[in-house]
Amino acid sequence: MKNLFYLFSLLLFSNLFGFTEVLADNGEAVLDTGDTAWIMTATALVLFMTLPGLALFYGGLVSSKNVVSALMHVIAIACLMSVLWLFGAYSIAFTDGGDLNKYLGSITEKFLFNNVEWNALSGTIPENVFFIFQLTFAVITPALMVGAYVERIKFSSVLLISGIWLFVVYAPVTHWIWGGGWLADLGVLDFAGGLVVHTTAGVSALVIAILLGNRNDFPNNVLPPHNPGLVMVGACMLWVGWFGFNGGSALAANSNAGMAMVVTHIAAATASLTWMGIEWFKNGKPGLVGLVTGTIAGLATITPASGFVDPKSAFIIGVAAGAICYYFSVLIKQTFNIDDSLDVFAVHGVGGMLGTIMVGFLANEAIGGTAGSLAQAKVQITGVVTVAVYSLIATFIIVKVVQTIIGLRVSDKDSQEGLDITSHGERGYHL
Amino acid sequence: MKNLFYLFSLLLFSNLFGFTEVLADNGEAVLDTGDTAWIMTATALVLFMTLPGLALFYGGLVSSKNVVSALMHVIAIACLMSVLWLFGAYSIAFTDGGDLNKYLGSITEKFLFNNVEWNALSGTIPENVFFIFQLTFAVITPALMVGAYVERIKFSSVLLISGIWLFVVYAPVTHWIWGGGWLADLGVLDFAGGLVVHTTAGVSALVIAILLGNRNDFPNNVLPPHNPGLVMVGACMLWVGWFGFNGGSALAANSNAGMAMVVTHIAAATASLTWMGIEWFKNGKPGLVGLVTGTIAGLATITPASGFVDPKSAFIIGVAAGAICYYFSVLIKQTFNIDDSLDVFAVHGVGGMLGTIMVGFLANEAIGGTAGSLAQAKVQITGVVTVAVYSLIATFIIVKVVQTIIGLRVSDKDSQEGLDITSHGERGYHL
Amino acid sequence: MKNLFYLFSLLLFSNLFGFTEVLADNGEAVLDTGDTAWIMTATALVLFMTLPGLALFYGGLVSSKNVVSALMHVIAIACLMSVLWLFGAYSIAFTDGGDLNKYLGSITEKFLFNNVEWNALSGTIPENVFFIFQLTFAVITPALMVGAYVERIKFSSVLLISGIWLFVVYAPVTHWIWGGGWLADLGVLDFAGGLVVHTTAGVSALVIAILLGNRNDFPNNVLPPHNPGLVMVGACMLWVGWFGFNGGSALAANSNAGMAMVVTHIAAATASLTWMGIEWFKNGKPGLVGLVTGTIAGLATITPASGFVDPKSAFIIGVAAGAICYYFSVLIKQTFNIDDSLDVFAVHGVGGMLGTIMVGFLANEAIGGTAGSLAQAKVQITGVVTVAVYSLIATFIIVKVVQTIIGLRVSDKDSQEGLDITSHGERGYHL
Amino acid sequence: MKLIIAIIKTFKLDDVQDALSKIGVEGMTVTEVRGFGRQKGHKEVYRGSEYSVKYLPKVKIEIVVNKKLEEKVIKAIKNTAKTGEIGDGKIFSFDVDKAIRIRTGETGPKAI
Amino acid sequence: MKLIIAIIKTFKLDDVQDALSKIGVEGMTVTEVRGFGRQKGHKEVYRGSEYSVKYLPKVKIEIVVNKKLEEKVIKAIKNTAKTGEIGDGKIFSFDVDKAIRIRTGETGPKAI
Amino acid sequence: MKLIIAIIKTFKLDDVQDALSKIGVEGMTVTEVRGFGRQKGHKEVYRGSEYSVKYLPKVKIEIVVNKKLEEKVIKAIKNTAKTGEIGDGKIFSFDVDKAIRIRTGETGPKAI
Ligand SMILES: Nc1ncnc2c1ncn2[C@@H]1O[C@H](COP(=O)(O)OP(=O)(O)O)[C@@H](O)[C@H]1O
Ligand SMILES: Nc1ncnc2c1ncn2[C@@H]1O[C@H](COP(=O)(O)OP(=O)(O)O)[C@@H](O)[C@H]1O
Ligand SMILES: Nc1ncnc2c1ncn2[C@@H]1O[C@H](COP(=O)(O)OP(=O)(O)O)[C@@H](O)[C@H]1O
Repeated sequence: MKNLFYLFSLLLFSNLFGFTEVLADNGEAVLDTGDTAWIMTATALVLFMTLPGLALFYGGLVSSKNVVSALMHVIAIACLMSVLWLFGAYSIAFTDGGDLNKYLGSITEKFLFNNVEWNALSGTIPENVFFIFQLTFAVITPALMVGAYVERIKFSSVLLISGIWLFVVYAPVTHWIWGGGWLADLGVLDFAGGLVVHTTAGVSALVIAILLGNRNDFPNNVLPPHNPGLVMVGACMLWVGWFGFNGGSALAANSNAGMAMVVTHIAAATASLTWMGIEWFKNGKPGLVGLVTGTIAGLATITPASGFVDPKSAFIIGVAAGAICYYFSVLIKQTFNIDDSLDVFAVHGVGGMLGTIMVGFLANEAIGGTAGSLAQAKVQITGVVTVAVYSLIATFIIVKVVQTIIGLRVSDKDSQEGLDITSHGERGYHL
Repeated sequence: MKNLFYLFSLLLFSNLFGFTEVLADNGEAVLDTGDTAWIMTATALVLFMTLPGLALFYGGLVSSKNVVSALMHVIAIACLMSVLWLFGAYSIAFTDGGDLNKYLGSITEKFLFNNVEWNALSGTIPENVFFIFQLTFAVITPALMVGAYVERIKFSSVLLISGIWLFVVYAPVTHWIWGGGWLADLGVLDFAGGLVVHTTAGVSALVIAILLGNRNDFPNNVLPPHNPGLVMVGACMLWVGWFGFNGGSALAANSNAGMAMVVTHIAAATASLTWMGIEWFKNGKPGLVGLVTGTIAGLATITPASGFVDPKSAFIIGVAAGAICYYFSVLIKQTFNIDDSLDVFAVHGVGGMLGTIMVGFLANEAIGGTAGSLAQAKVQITGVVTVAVYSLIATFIIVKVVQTIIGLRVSDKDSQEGLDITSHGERGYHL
Repeated sequence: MKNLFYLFSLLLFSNLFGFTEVLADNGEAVLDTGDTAWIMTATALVLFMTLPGLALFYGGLVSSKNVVSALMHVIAIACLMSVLWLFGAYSIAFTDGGDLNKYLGSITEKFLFNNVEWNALSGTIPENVFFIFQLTFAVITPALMVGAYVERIKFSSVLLISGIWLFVVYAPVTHWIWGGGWLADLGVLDFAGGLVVHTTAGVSALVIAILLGNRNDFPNNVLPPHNPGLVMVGACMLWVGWFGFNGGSALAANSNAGMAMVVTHIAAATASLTWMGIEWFKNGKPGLVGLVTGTIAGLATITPASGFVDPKSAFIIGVAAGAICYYFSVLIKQTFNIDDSLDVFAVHGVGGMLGTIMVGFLANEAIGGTAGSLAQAKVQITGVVTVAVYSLIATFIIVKVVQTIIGLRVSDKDSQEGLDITSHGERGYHL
Repeated sequence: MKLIIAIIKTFKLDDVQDALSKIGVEGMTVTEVRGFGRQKGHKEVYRGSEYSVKYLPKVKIEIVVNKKLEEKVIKAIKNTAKTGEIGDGKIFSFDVDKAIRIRTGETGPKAI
Repeated sequence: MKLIIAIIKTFKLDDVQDALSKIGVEGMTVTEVRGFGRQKGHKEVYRGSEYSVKYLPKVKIEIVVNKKLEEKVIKAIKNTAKTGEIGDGKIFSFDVDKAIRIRTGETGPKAI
Repeated sequence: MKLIIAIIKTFKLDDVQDALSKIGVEGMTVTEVRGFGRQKGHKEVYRGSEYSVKYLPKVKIEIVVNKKLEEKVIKAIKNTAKTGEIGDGKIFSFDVDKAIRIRTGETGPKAI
């Protein structure tokens, strides 16, 4: 999603870019069926990233006694966020907040999708399509954080933390950047969510991991991923769905969307090979889990840049993503001894921040209307720092509150037996 | 799919709704590439619901010695229905049946897609796209019924029952409602198949389950779902695909499709949480299989209503779906002791009927052109009753005939050993 | 993808076919958002065929000690080919090669997507969308060959062979047929890759299988497919994705695309039932792995014909595909004792060649502009023979070179232990 | 005390366990095994090629019982596990030297 | 020599193995088994229907040791595998007649 | 009668079974087990973190034979299962008290 300024410039120069005309003869905006078709498709793709993509990615990484639990976290979050998006979160993100508009939209204005003509447009697509497309982003962001706390957290805390977080962190930050808030005013570039999605989720995940504490078996007796094949399948679904995530963020079926797909794909492939290469060199064997972790790192990193850079830059971003995220995954766990269990911070947090900064330098003016420059990079860094710090503080408070009210961890005995049976009464495999 | 009357009104008011013009200057209908792109996409999504979505949903619920068999049922039905759709079933559903048109189309007219200009249009999309989109509905409907008879039925009976059923139940009922038959005349609302798909499948499934008899181990020694993760993956694919199912039933890429997606999603999420909540309350633990069963219940229930209601109503429908379908799944199995093994009736039958009735009350005139009212509800109930009774009687006869010719059940010994080896000569897992 | 001649005629007769106008008032080509939406969707679908579709299809067929390895082959190839496509392969296939244009494009012209306006069009869609759509074809073609060499090959050889092969075989042959080369001039029909994809991959796979040698346990002690369910899931994803593969090859959202989807689906369903029927007759039991192998055979066989034939011909092609590919899978392994382990030649090679020849007879002039005839069939056979012979010779040389440099096989001990642990240091299942 | 090992057909497990409960056996340990014997394995055919599956899934049950229950246990298993068809399985019995219940430290017959 | 068979709770495996290593046991063989005993199975509820899971996952360890180590091994297992709750498991011991190390052909105590 | 238990490398199973068939062994029972011994487990590295896999997959075969076949069986296993590398496994032998064929009720040597 581009910020509003960018959207405006797009409309202005649409002829230049070879767009089909989006204004009717009388000057009113009209629906474009092609754009609408694409964003509806993109919506399906992004939902598919979470359900079942992300669920499988995480499900395969945990041990077999916690697989049901990991899947459950992801889908329950998806359901709850969907309902909350309707009950005010969308409104906070995407309405005018009046005096507070720099920081927040109005929670009441589009609460329950009220006060919206059922066939209102948002650009060239129906606003209801915009609503549901954005919903899928609000769903996946807290779901990404699942990777930080699996195998030891209470299920009720998962729901409570995620629900509060949507209102306190996700919706406001979205408003800042895509809803016409202060970071949009500043001209920060975040095409599809390097800040909105990956920085918020990555930093918050780290906070949760620290406050929740390590798994009892961490770091010495943790079980290896119980099913690398599932991890790979999940990663592939994320990859395919990311075409909708980044390509859909053009909010139109045009060259901008097409280029976003190209650079997304190139960055993902390059980061995969980079990570694989590092493991091959360091361990003597290229592993599947490593390769697909590189994929996700590449995808997260290209996300903020995807509508602004060309394929060459995508290649550079891919190499950087593979190498730097690898480095951080080792750093966090080995050096800092923090059990961010499935590396949410190292992959999404670091990737999102890295990409947000890189686009400040690499943006290609022809493509996205903004040229990379030191000035732009400073704007980007401002965005990264404020979003990261805000996520950190807000999540810290949320988690502390939840901890006080209902506690965070299951008993040691329950985590030993596995959350599948103890929290959900099901067993992952009856083979 | 809206009925013809509705389609007509759409065309009439298309400008009001912000549609791009669908008539060329000379007044002839022309192809809209955006609409076409969307319905082709929707077709892929609906096929994906069946293959592999539904197959996995059912495959995960059976025991590990019958997983190949469950997958095989679904895919073999999908293949056979596809061919039969070309060999006359489409023609019965969607051509003018002359004197009999209230009840049936002509089987010969578009047999083998004959007498159709290869590039003929159906509205703003090619008729061949309409044909293949509709085919995916004809494929999934009998496949839904698999859940009623797994783990004990003869494979040849599966094929024979499904094949006859397509001609005797599915194609005619489709004609009644979407093909210009008597229920369309009556003004019954069924946007995407609450009657055509879910009521027919659900009721017929119950009939088959009763005539076939319970599994030998039912109810005391039945094995639990062998792989909840597969069930969840299947459910997620169904969910994503349902965007094509309901959203595609607008037959255009417009606000109507967008709203159908929104309400579909909200109902699914709400019903999931409702079912999960009930289980949490009753068993002390929220289960994954339960949550995703709620998802499917919500999706089935919103189906007939999806083009006619607003998000608030979707929320209400979601709560009702989760609670009532849960109640029926217990009722059928525990109270009535009927081994509708994977709850096809409770989830699809009840859901489809419930949604069809609810839309009679909840329809929002602005969106779908019809306002909810007692009068409309009566029409809806007429639809439910006639479709249910017709499905019941017709399926009863079909099953009795097949039973006489080739029998229904495998031997007890074979079902003890599992259908994978005994019917298909394969084993689900060689780990 | 139709050849250029065909594309030209399409433009010429677009009104006849009910297309929306693709030329602006001043006669310049303009972007069509519907077409663009569809090809972006098709791109996602084709990537999905490989990742995870094909990976699962192959992963389920090998033994459980080689599942990680099979998945790894597919995804590592996908990543590497993606990058190489940007680094010159696209340019070889789709630019004008000057004097050599009959055989090759220029490797430098669009190297790194240089010299392409970022928003340049290719027909009615952005060229970057064409680039990424074509990339997904370049990714899947060498990945198909994985089936020939699993369970014994060195991972480094997989990468090296595939990388060279893309430049030496895939890109040139693509140029011949879709890039304006000599086979395009000749008028060969290959809608979506019967020659470009399936013949090249199938023949090359056979060559690799022969040069690499059989698995140690072949034919007597080879383990059966370790997970038929995965095979089926992979096949379903391939099926769904094939709508994008064949339907997308129309490069537009129109009747041609719609008809391609219809015939693709009918051929797949028919071939599935045919293969199932043969197994039922010969072994007494219809198997799941067999049915879905039939699916893939049907899909590969209809591929070259998909934009040129009507549904009746699709049915005929489906029957032929199921029967003839079955016959060849037995022939290659039993009679010739060649360990083309997962039947790449029998399914893809034979399918692709068979379909390419059949379309010569069955092409329907109304649909694709060319009528089936003996003359056309001769052109088709010329295409088949030259592409097959070229693939054979080129691959032979490539493999011999790689064998000399780094060797082809892992040690017997490693293959006994399984490639998952020995080549990748991971285990497929920790249940 | 005696250890009785029985290898039986998979689907007979529940019946055997019921029968044993009736005669007072309160504990047993079950293992999934693969058996090779007179009952030959089967062939699975995939894509026209045969794969011989030599080992058949069986279930092994291990029961430690008091010597005087031994014959009753053997009889119960024999009767319920029998289908009369090849591959019904075997029963073996062994001497147990010591038995301890971990929870309480009880030993000998009281431990089982 | 003695064969000691212990059936213990799954999550105790690592502790037991550590304890055994400490007293000089260098080898053991572990099998996933399902146990039936005083600790009753549980019910899993799916869609409102109960499925009784009669057998609980347990781990069986088999250790062949020199006679004189026997008591130490039993004690080590008893102490580390004990939670005091029902279902902790059993230890059985048997006489071993012969033991051979395949790699070297060594027999008797040297083989283990 | 004797019970011979052999723990061998997984991929040696088919060879061993062939060798046993040749000397007239008609039945055996196979279990997937995990072994711990001198052959240390390995490390799997995921995302730069090491996971130690202490237990290696092995196969356990159990064969009840007539006393006079015992030595031949042990020799056959020893010869075919041997690779000479660490981790080849062990053979143990025990006295069997009774053996019964469930299908026929035959007992003793006739049962096996
Ligand atoms: N000598 C033996 N030692 C150990 N287990 C055996 C032996 N013979 C048979 N078994 C086990 O008993 C099972 C049934 O034996 P089999 O010979 O097939 O039929 P039956 O018991 O009817 O004679 C085999 O699958 C195997 O698991
Ligand atoms: N008689 C027996 N023979 C073989 N195994 C037994 C026997 N009794 C118990 N077991 C095994 O020991 C496990 C624990 O026994 P259980 O009776 O549940 O608890 P406890 O050991 O605390 O008395 C069982 O799950 C079973 O695997
Ligand atoms: N004392 C023992 N009791 C039971 N099983 C043992 C014992 N020692 C070894 N084993 C089994 O034998 C396998 C091989 O033993 P190991 O010590 O690794 O090599 P080797 O047999 O070459 O000495 C182990 O993995 C384990 O399954």
